[in-house]
Amino acid sequence: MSEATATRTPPAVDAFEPKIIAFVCNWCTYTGADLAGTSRLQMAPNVRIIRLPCTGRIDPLFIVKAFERGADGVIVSGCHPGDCHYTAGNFHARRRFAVAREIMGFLGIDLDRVTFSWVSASEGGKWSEVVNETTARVRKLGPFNTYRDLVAGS
Amino acid sequence: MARIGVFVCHCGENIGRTVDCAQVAEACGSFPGVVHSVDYKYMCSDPGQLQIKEAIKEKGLTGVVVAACSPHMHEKTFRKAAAAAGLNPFLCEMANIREHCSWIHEDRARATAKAIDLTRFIVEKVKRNQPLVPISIPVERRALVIGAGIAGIQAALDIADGGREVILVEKEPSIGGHMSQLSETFPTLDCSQCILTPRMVEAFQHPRIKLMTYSEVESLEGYIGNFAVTIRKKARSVDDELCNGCGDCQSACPVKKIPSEFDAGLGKRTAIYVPFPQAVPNIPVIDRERCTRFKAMRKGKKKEVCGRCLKACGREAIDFAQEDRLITEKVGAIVFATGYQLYSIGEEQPREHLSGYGEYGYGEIPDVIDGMQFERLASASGPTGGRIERPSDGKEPETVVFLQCVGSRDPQKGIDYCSKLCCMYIAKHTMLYRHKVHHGRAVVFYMDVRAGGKGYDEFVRRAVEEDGAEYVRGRVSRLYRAGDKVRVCGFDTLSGEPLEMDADMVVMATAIQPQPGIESLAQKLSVSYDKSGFINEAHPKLKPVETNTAGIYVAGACQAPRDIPDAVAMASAAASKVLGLFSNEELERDPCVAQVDETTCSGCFHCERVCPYGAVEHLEVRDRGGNLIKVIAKVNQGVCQGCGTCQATCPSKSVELLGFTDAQIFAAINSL
Amino acid sequence: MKLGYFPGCSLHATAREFDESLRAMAPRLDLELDEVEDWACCGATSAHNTNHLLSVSLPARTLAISEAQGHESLLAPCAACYSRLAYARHALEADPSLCDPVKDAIGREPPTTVQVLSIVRLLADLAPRIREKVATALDGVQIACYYGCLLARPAELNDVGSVEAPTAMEDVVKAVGATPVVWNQRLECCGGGFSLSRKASVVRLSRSIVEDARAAGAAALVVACPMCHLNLDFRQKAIARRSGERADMPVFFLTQLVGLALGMSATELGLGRHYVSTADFVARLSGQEGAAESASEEIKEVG
Amino acid sequence: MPPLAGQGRCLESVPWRGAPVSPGETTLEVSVSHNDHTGSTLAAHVRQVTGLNPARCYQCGKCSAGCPMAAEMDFRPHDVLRLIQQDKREQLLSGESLWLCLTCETCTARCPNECDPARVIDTLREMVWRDNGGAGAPRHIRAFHKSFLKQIRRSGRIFEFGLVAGYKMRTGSLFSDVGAVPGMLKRGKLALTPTRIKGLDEIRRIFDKCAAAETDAEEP
Ligand SMILES: Cc1cc2nc3c(=O)[nH]c(=O)nc-3n(C[C@H](O)[C@H](O)[C@H](O)COP(=O)(O)OP(=O)(O)OC[C@H]3O[C@@H](n4cnc5c(N)ncnc54)[C@H](O)[C@@H]3O)c2cc1C
Ligand SMILES: Cc1cc2nc3c(=O)[nH]c(=O)nc-3n(C[C@H](O)[C@H](O)[C@H](O)COP(=O)(O)OP(=O)(O)OC[C@H]3O[C@@H](n4cnc5c(N)ncnc54)[C@H](O)[C@@H]3O)c2cc1C
Ligand code: SF4
Ligand code: SF4
Ligand code: SF4
Ligand code: SF4
Ligand code: SF4
Ligand code: SF4
Ligand code: SF4
Ligand code: SF4
Repeated sequence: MSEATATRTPPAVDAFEPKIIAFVCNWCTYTGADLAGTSRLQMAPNVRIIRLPCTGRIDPLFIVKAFERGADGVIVSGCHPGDCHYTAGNFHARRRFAVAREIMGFLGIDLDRVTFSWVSASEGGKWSEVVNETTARVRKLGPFNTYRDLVAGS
Repeated sequence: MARIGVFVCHCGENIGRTVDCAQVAEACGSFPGVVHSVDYKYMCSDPGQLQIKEAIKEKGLTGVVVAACSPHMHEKTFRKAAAAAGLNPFLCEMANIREHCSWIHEDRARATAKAIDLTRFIVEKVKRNQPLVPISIPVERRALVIGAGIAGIQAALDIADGGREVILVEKEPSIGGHMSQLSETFPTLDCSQCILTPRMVEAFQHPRIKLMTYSEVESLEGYIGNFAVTIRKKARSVDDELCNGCGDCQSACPVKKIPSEFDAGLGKRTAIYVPFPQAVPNIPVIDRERCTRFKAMRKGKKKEVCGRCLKACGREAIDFAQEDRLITEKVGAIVFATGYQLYSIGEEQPREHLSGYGEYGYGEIPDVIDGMQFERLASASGPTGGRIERPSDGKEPETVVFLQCVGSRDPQKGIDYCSKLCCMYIAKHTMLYRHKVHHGRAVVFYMDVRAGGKGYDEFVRRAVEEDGAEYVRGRVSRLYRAGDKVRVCGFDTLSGEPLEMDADMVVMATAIQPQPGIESLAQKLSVSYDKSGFINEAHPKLKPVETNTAGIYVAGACQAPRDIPDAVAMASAAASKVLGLFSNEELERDPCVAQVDETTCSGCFHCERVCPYGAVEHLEVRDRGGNLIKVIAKVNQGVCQGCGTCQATCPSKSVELLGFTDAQIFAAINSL
Repeated sequence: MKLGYFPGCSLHATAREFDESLRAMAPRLDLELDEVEDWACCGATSAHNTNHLLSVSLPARTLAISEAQGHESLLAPCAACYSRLAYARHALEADPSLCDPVKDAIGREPPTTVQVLSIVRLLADLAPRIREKVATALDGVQIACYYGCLLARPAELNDVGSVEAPTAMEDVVKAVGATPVVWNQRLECCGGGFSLSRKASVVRLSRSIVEDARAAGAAALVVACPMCHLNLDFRQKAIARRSGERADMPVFFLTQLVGLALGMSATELGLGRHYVSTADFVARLSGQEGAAESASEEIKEVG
Repeated sequence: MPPLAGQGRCLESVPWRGAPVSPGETTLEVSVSHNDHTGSTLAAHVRQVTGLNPARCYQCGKCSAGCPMAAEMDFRPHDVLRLIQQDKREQLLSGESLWLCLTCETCTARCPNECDPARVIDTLREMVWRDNGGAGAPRHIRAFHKSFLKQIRRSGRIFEFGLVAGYKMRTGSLFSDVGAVPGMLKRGKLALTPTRIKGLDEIRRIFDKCAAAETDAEEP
């Protein structure tokens, strides 16, 4: 099923709608998302973007924090490898996330809830795909309650 | 206590159609710290901006959030408005509820909810924003140009004519680069020397150009506006103050059989030499590798051998004891213009992963030459005085076969790209040849003819239609000696027939490659280069002469294969960038740069390792007695570009990117 | 040095002299040849042209046996066999997905360690030893080294130097004192496996090889492949008929040439089995009155 | 989801899943070319079997310029690549040119784009052989391959006398090279009795498993 149609039919009131936080770089993905807007590409309204200068700025703790604060999914997106506005920032980001992945497993966060992608400034279409695909995936996984339960339990 | 104002924009119908702006404004009004929240039809209009200014003054706002379009659209506008009302512009930010919300959703309720979320993020962030002051750095208004081919010369002249001083560094004994070797030039067939030499002399005599030939960049420190460059002036063994260029030393030198680099190996030179008669400066240099005296010295012989040049020189300009000198200069901008070299047809390749042309004899067939050698043969100032003679026996070749794309467009040899110039100069060569040898046959094996410049295709057509060049579409498989001829095994893909022919001479258009050593120079300057070694421009379309290091520009064939018109256009563009930079005494920079907390930094220097710009420096912290306590990181704000990689890497959270601090971002996340 | 040995089908028949000369020469160079037990045909062009899996599996079986026999290196003198065996080793390494089907086909573990060695590489490596042991130096004798296609190509299997300018065979020829001529056709194909099935093509291609060698002043051709030998030696009469020349360019296996220099007899080297007589060449070599006759006697006897 | 028109890059989101990142990987191109490599075209077949992309060929003709058999072929190596690009299956596979290739690898050694025409031709020949036993091949060449493979299956090795005999029987060209046999016998170059290896059952197994060869070997 295509995500676009899913959003046109309003979901049942009590259906689970995931909250997704996107950490994106200012130069590529943010601009790509702007392009999606200018091109009026309809997509799932579940994603909230936080703008950063570069994926290199993204601390894995942001992701953990987002989940702790009730996000059900996270997108991390920046320039294509080799295209980084800052030469190598996204390269370091990738290295860091290779490690972060393991930590997240350790913290009990299902890696399927996190999408890493490259979206360039000209890939508005790709951005909408990333948004829709992630939303659909996280919706299937259901709400992320691990942390909420923890907080509630303590 | 924060006093934030929120301004929600309808953008006419653009936002208002899907987002209930009034509801957003109302919701925002209830966020802690928000003291003012309104919606309006067009925020960016004059009345809209006025509202913001007034609210800042009347309500004493400490921060402004405009929920409207993308900050890429209007951040500057609103920050200016805030500044006009006396608020630090960095305390004003935008929430993007148009591109990222109203335009991409249809469900009004959910779009409105999202708009509220997005605005809340920014409100929380802005609450923690600090006033920032744009960084200003003084500009050293002198430029360095590296490489004095046509590109470097042009850039130097333009900058100098614009009123600024230039240091022009050339590693060879003379300026001029490859253009000085060319015979006549496409697309007009004017004589290369005739148009170049005046430029060379002009550069030499220009009061604001400091020429440093036989010199190379040793190291570079600093950042845009404030570079300190150290240049190695190689020992010439001739005192350039005393020498008057009479040439007596050259006539006296007994070592006469050194293949001349200028003549692409076809002519000979002496051990003390000027590369060519029109060289600038016209001051010889001793080739210490070849000079018998220096050879003897290296072998440890005490006795001073030869020295004929010394005796011949009436001005006592020869100085065998001269040593390399290191000179440091302060400059504010740099133009990278080191040009190209040709792919070697021999087995030995300048770059490791490349392979030579075994099927074409690895350069062992004497009558197989490259394009530059043909230029020298055709040049009136060349070793044959402009007569086309083949190297093996000096006969005038009756049939010349030209091969295009040798080494270019050839992933197997390690080069994928098209060298861009060769289609044109091969067409030129066929013309030059046919003009000189009227009965001769000029056969070109090509794959495509790429002649996309002004007057270029007409030029190629002329070679075919007027000058009788025969074009055969197909790559040649093999060359080998057949008697005193060269057998060419080709295939005509248009007629579908194998085509074998004997040539008296074969000219190969070998690939254009960056100069050897370009990688290490680029690393010294921290500019990036592609896998072939060409310097990367900052943006292929919009920043074609900038590199990704601020203050360093690129021109000519070191960026990609470039012909003379391109090289000159780039050079002038780079020069105008430099002059633009120099039109300010000080530079203003976005203050979103990193800052190290001296108290917590442990000096692990992880930040230094990840910083793509080398912005992290070492700072020695001493007590009052001057004893070293610790060495910590310090970000040079002139160099830092604000990527934030250091911050995400720092294990002790000691470095913060202003404008994107952890406090700001966590606040946004926490508001979820 | 102990080597695994894969003679291949041709060395038992049409190229018997290749086998004979190699076996006879081996002890003189301190080589011990340990034949692979119960080896099978490499499949040659026919398997290769028609069934990729078969063309890997047949050699893979032989290689597996060789490995089980403890061979580190396996010598395959026939260039075609070398090519097939080396290809199988390469393919199994480069394409792990082949391993299972091959294992299934041969019912053994596919080979992983044994290295395939061509005779040219082997002799080039032994050049210093050969030089020491030369009894009859072939001083000044002009030799055209012919690689053909399978020794130099494809690049992944080449063990004789660069693809376009290999030198290994010349190194061997120099080691015995002879002079390798500079000529153009040393890497061109002779027509290979078409000897029987497309004679006209073979004659056309082989002709330009023989003619070019002659033009370069070669007194003999040297080869390392039974197919090349067949096409250049056995077919030389047909070639000569076309070009109006005499069929008088002797074609030696590299081992025979080395054998001659080591002082081995024509019989030992199987020189009598050639179509183009080698007698004149051998006679000129020994350079002695009477030696010529006895050499040709010897050769005739075998014939 | 079908890719949007006009966008060269692959549109699936590319999650960073998988192995740890190494520096070399930064140059990894995540775009996927839209050249068909899964369909039923000839190009797709070649790509699946060999991993080679026939679309790389830019028709420079260098392969054909060096091919020793080009003079005798209807389709030269570069034509083969072109016909694949155009998916002219019938035209290409029914011709005899494929069978004239000697696998001398000259084309492959020199192709600037690493198209490996020799391997491509092998792949096509194998395809034809499996489909119809090499019907398009010149009679003599086909007969030769059949005899050859049959020999191996029967004895594990080539017994040249038998091979020649079998081949002559198939082609009926009994008299060409007829003078050769006595000469060969005289020179000890033809054994009259075949050698059979011990592991014949192994050889049969190999043939059976490599199924495509089976039919040919069974043929009388
Ligand atoms: C055979 C041939 C024919 C051509 N014909 C034509 C033609 O007809 N028309 C046309 O428009 N174009 C022609 N071109 C192209 C032309 O040569 C180039 O466009 C032009 O020379 C590029 O100028 P450049 O200054 O960028 O590089 P270059 O001419 O290569 O100059 C670079 C200079 O930098 C110096 N340098 C290199 N490294 C360093 C270093 N580390 N430190 C200091 N100095 C350094 C070099 O010594 C050199 O002097 C031809 C090219 C070839 C190969
Ligand atoms: C189909 C197509 C696809 C292309 N794709 C690419 C691509 O992918 N990448 C790429 O790099 N390039 C591409 N180009 C080329 C690109 O469009 C041009 O390089 C670029 O637009 C040129 O910019 P310009 O400013 O020189 O000219 P223009 O874009 O033509 O701008 C000239 C402006 O001047 C105005 N004007 C004209 N006369 C007057 C006058 N008398 N008084 C006042 N104003 C006047 C015009 O109205 C116009 O606004 C493409 C071109 C075409 C046709
Ligand atoms: S501020 Fe932006 S959203 Fe508002 S009216 Fe102007 S362009 Fe439209
Ligand atoms: S002889 Fe002396 S003055 Fe004349 S060119 Fe040579 S060094 Fe210069
Ligand atoms: S010392 Fe002699 S060899 Fe050296 S440059 Fe002077 S004249 Fe030439
Ligand atoms: S410019 Fe012409 S000759 Fe040169 S690489 Fe490009 S296509 Fe080939
Ligand atoms: S990474 Fe952090 S602690 Fe380490 S040197 Fe840099 S700022 Fe200091
Ligand atoms: S923000 Fe980026 S450029 Fe600035 S110091 Fe940190 S890593 Fe370097
Ligand atoms: S050499 Fe390669 S690229 Fe050129 S036509 Fe042949 S297959 Fe195509
Ligand atoms: S491998 Fe075949 S197609 Fe290629 S050059 Fe040799 S004979 Fe020609």
